Amino acid sequence: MEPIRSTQKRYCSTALTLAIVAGGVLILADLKPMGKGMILGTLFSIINFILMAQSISMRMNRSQAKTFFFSIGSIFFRYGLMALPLVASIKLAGIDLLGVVIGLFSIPFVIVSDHILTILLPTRAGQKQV
Amino acid sequence: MAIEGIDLIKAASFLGAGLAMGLGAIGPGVGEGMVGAKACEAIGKNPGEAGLLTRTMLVGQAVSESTGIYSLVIALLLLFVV
Amino acid sequence: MEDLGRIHQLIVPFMGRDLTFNLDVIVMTWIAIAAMLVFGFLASRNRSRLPGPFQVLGELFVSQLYALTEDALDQERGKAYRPLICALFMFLLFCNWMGLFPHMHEPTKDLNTPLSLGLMGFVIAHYAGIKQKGFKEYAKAYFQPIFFMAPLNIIGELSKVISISFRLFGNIMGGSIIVLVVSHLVFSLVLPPFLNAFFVIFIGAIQAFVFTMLTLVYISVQVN
Amino acid sequence: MLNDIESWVKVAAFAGAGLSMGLGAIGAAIGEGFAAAKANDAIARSPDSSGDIFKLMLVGQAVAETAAIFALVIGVILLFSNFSAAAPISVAALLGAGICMGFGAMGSGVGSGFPAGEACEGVSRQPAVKGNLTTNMLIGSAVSQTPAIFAMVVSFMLMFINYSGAPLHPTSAALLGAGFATGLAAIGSGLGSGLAAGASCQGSARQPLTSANVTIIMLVGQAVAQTPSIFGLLISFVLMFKSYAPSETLAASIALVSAGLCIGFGGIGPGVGNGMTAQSAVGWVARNVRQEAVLMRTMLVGQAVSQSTAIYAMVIALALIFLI
Repeated sequence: MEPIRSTQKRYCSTALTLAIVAGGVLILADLKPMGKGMILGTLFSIINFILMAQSISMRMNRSQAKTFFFSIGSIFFRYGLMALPLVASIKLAGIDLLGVVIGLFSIPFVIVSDHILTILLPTRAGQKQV
Repeated sequence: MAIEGIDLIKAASFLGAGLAMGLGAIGPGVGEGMVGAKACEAIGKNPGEAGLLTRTMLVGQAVSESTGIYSLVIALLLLFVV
Repeated sequence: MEDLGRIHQLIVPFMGRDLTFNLDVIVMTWIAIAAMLVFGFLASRNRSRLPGPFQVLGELFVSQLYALTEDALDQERGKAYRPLICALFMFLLFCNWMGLFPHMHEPTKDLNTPLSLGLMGFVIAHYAGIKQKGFKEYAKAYFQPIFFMAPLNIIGELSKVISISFRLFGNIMGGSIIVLVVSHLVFSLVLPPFLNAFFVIFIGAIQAFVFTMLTLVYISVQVN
Repeated sequence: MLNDIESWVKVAAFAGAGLSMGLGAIGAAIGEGFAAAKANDAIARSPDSSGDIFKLMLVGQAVAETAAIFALVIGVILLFSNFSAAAPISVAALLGAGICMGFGAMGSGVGSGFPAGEACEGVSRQPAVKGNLTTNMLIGSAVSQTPAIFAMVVSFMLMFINYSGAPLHPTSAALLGAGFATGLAAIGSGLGSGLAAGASCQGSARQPLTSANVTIIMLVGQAVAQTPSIFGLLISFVLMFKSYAPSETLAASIALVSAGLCIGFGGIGPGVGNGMTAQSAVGWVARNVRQEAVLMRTMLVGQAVSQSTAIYAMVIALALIFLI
């Protein structure tokens, strides 16, 4: 599981750093609810990512039907967790909905942009292979 | 909402037109896609005959599109004649 | 959002009827034609063995499209249609890429432009078929496989015009609506340049090529 | 009960949330199940590279899940927001938003499972190319999400545009039709784009040298396979933004709903068919890269011709909207 851990560490830390920087800028720019929402959304996105990694090894070595039901179960569990910040942002005035939505997509965004940067900037290629 | 005879008939024919064209498009769409897939495969295997294969593909697609054209005709009849 | 369905129209009464001109579309078409002329002038001026940038582009366009035409028709017959295909592709490409510039619209966003180009392709293809095979042979094709299929065969031919022109219209119109709406939703922040790159440059080029290829294919089906 | 508009709006919001989340989760689960099954095979074949396969699956799944998270966002907003201006027209708008997002996420969810599965299998065959393969898979599954993004845009607009000034009767049918149009049309495009992306992962694993050509033809094929969902989106926007004269007749309302159904169902088949053509063309470019140009041309012509039924559906839908 060592390669998974390093991948996780890398993407999670990048996403968190980006979220804190963006949230800080937004809070300084007097958009406090949005900044808070973005950081909250990113946190839950990271939790989801870590749980996903745990579920992958559990899903292996089973038949296809079992894998399907296990996938449904893990999806409902993880999405229940991700619904929490969304509900909080709808109910509480201090957190902005748009910020949370953007934050929830931070991990996929970081992953895709990391790989696209690798294509655009060939010098990163050596650094990429963790 | 007043539902009278002529109104009901019109509503039914509009629904029929929409469903006829909508559902009628599924089959030819998939079928023509399969023809295209096989044509690409054949060209990959035998690139020398690309012109002939493309023409055969077009003829096959035109034939399988005819059911889609029947749906179109039926839908137009339902819309403008009924 | 309000300018989604707005069209500048000039309505001229003429012999008891109203002639309607979509001014935006006409002006934009003229701009596309002017751009083509300027490009042609730049590409063919100062021709030399060491080509300049415009000459390279022009040669690339022309040689690729000529090869394409001669592939689909054969060498002799292809010669007659080469300029048509080349001009059609370049015109559509310039039209579709016009949405990149602010305050400009794609003329292909109006159904009239693709429909007239589609009709043009239809007339050319059938004229070519009649000229190649003679009217009797040409008309015989409509009574395949049995004689009473003739109305359906004719509708099938006519529906080709509809499909070719609505395909271009739907793609370009849909793309421009998506760019407009998403720009409004995200306050024109980050996404619009990427959306423009995808929908205007990429889809626009693909659809211009598809339109040209289909016109060529329709001609070649009639001729062969 | 029949006149209690607030509770009807609640019912519509709950039903919409259920549809959105349920259909979206099923799509994602099928896709992930496919990917996991393929990964199982791959690990069984070469247990040495199991670390790489796990890593690839994790990254792929994180991107492939995006469509389902869209559905989650729409579902939670529908469940918990207070749609305070509870006009009768909100019933149709909220139901339409749920339908649109649910169906829209289904196709992309299933489709983006294909590249993840094929990439896992590819790594077990050729562990050396995992960098290229990961990039290829990520681009493919990110582009496969586009139909789901269209569906999300339409659902957001259905939820948040204020329609209270519009006449109830044809407009509510139009909003329902708008949901059907984009949602159903996105199924075919999502699935088709996924097929193309899967073939490209398979191809670039078998023939690593052709990976750049394969990625290009995959992108072109996916872009064309998305045309049916663009048509659906076009009809949705026309339905949402046209201003209707008030009309109490049943026919006027049914015409607008069936316009949406027409392009929605009509987009499924051509989307899948285009995907199949692209799948085969991508696979053969990988095997026979010298014929790239002629394969790309044949693919474009084949896809364009197989789209024509979707275009007839769009014509009928436009006729139902404008001529009736």
